[in-house]
Amino acid sequence: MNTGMSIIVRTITRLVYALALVFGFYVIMHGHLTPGGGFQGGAVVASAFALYLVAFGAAGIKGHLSHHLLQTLEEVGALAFLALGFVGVGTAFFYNLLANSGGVFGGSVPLGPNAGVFNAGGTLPLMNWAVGLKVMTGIAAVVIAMLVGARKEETE
Amino acid sequence: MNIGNLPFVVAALLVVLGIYTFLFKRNLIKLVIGISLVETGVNLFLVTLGYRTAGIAPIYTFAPEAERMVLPTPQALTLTSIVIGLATTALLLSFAVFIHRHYGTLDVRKVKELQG
Amino acid sequence: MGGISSGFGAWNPIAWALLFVGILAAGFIVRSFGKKEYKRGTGQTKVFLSGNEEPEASAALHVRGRHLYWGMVEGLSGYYRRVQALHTGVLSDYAAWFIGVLGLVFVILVLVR
Amino acid sequence: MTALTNHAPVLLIAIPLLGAFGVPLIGKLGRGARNTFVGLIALITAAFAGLLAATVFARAGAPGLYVLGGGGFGVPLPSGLSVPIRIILEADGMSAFMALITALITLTGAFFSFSYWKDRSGGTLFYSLLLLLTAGIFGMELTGDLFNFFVFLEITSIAACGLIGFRVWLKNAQEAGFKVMALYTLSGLFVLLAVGLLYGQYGGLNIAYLASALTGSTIDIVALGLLLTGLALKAGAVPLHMWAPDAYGEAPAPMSAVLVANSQASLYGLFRILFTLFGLTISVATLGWILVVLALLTIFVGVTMALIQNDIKRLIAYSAVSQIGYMLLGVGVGLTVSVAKPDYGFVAMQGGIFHMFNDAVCVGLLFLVGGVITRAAGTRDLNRMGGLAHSMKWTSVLFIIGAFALAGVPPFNGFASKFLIYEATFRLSPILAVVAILSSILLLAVFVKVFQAAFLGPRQEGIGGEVPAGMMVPMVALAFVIVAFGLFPGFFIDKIVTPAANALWYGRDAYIGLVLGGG
Repeated sequence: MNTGMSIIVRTITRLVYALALVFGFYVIMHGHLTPGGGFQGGAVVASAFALYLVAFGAAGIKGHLSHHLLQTLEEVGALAFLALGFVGVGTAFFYNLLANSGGVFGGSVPLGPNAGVFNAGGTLPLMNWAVGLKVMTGIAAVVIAMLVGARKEETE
Repeated sequence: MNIGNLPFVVAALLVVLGIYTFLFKRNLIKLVIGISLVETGVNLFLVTLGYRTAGIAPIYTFAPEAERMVLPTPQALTLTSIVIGLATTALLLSFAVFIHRHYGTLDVRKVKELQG
Repeated sequence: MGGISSGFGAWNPIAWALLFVGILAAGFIVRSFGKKEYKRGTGQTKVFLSGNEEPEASAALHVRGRHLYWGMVEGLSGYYRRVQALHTGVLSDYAAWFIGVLGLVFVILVLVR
Repeated sequence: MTALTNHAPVLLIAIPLLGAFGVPLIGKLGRGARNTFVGLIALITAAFAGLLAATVFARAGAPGLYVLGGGGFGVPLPSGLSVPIRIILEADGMSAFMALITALITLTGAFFSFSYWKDRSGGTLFYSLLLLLTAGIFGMELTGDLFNFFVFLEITSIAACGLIGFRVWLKNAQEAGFKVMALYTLSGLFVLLAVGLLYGQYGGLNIAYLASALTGSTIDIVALGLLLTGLALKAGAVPLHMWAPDAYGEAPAPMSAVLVANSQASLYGLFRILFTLFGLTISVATLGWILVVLALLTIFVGVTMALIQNDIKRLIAYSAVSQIGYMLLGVGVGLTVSVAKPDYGFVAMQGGIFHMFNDAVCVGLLFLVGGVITRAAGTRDLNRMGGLAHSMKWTSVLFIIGAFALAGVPPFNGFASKFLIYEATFRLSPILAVVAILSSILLLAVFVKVFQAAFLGPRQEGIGGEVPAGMMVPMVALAFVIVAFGLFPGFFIDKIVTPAANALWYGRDAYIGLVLGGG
């Protein structure tokens, strides 16, 4: 069983892994304020997973993440996104119920250039989170499936 | 020639190169690369459509007043197109893996049991 | 009820069905005037294959798919040879058709406007 | 009730999507729960399609609008101009007509699959892909936005190819999957290029807005050519049809039927672009003749290639290709004369559009019967079949109904639509009608071959009995629709086909006016 790559790669991965995760989650959470959003952030997080996989091999990640769990989380993300669409169905599908309501993410934004209000955007940040969950787990599942498939090919 | 038109030329070049790869290369993986090239060309074309000379990124955070911004819509289109491209490329490559497993070859001229 | 007209001709399926049933009934009436001498298990029910012997295995009696329209396909063999040759099964050829048709459509559209 | 009716367009897309993502979760509870869930989703979707069709046809096919996110969709600029940038769905008679077809075919496909896939594991992802494909097809038919049309086009491509290559243990299915996906992607990218060209000129993606702004410049013509060819490939018009026999032939039997609905959605997109987006800003006679030539090639090559096939599914696939030609012929003749708008042009449109429905139902039934035959005989090779009618009497009757209807034998529904096409095309040019009629006769000959080879002949060893009720009921339902539409064509043409044809033929101004106001 291939246990991964050289010590240099593994050390760098240990250093970068947490940074990549934090950056990915930052991109997801600030999706409604800065460039990026659910998909991009999810892809960054998934690339951290992929880096970990490449550095430590499939054995390293076993036990931390199961394919089943990833798939379930992916479906949950997708369903959450759709559910947020259905929430507004009283007015229209995807109607932004929370925007400017004063509650969670309901802050109002001043006109003109400003620093960006985190507590605004209504359902948009929630949708970013849902998409981010789906994308990070989905891509991670694809990467794991391909790695496992490739390893099988080698041993055959 | 206007320097602003250069990206369009590059986009057209990428599309043509992609079509050339798709038509004249024999390896299935190279065919997928050809499709990716066409896709890159189209994406570049879309992004270039929204470009404004000396424009800034379309973010309202600390945006200076009365400054030209590049159009955000083509960027959204491009992003969507990239996501779709990711899915199609992944699907095509996994088909290629299975074709290699079944046929033992990736030559497009030998993978032709379905004919007539 | 239910009929359609194209401004050139008309089609009424209900009338057609009534006519069909009528002709069917007439057929049955004519048939009932026929002789009633048919008996099972006699020489009347023997298979007649132009005087040839009947094959032992019953499966050999079946006319298979490839035997049907043999003559017609043979007669059109010039056409079929060419058209079948186009369906090579090679992906690049299919894509070449796509690009070719695209070019042709461009030429026609730009020339004829 | 009105609330549900208002939301029907978006729910038609959202509910199958909900199903597609929910199936893997529900599937963990077991097969029974999963099948109930999928059946329920398919039924609800079909009910909403019916609801949408009822509302649209009640107002004689006039378009209706749905704005995602609610509110007005125009953004007034300082200059007073209002540019529609919101994501909208727009359903007129043609969209509702296509939604009916899709709902009927996916419903029967899903219910047929429950019984067909009983002895296979891993069906969960299969249903997920089926529902995703359904959502994509509905999206293509209902969207009022050119870019979203592309997105849904790609969703259907991915889901369809997932279904074609679903059985990874089958060698040929993988080959078909790769070829079809590659060609779909290539054509989809050209569609995207065309969308970009239009956006670059007019700064909008909304079909109605673009239609009002089009000037017919050379770039428009190039975009039109890209759209025409890209969508013609996905519809399967000769000579771009080479993927179609592979796709229909290698997909699981119930999915072949749904793939035909997918091709028809591309055809719908083509008609929408030609009639609503471009309308009379381009030379319609030229375009109409391009369509007519494509149609004649499709009809003739499709049916003659079907005649020499020995694989039953490829044979049905080629006959499905030839039927696409009849729709193109009817609508192409309509487009050719759409400047002068004579009566027979409208009749041709009616025939072509009515034939879409008839083709979906008949080809659907034939593919289902083909799957049953394949299962019973244990082979797809017509040369090794025979004597199935001994043990499968009802199936053979259903096959006769489907085959006669598709070949245009009275009194089935295929005759009604082909009758209109023949009569109207004869007025334009008698040669067109002659080729169309001749090909119909050849198509009947094709099915006589299948009937003789598969059903007649002495009883063969190892053939099971009649198919279980789970597969029989969807087939009988389709056969019932065929007979009903065959016996009362006038009623259905008045109620659903004429509004659909009206929407394409006269409805351009109403379609634009609904979004931009005035008109």
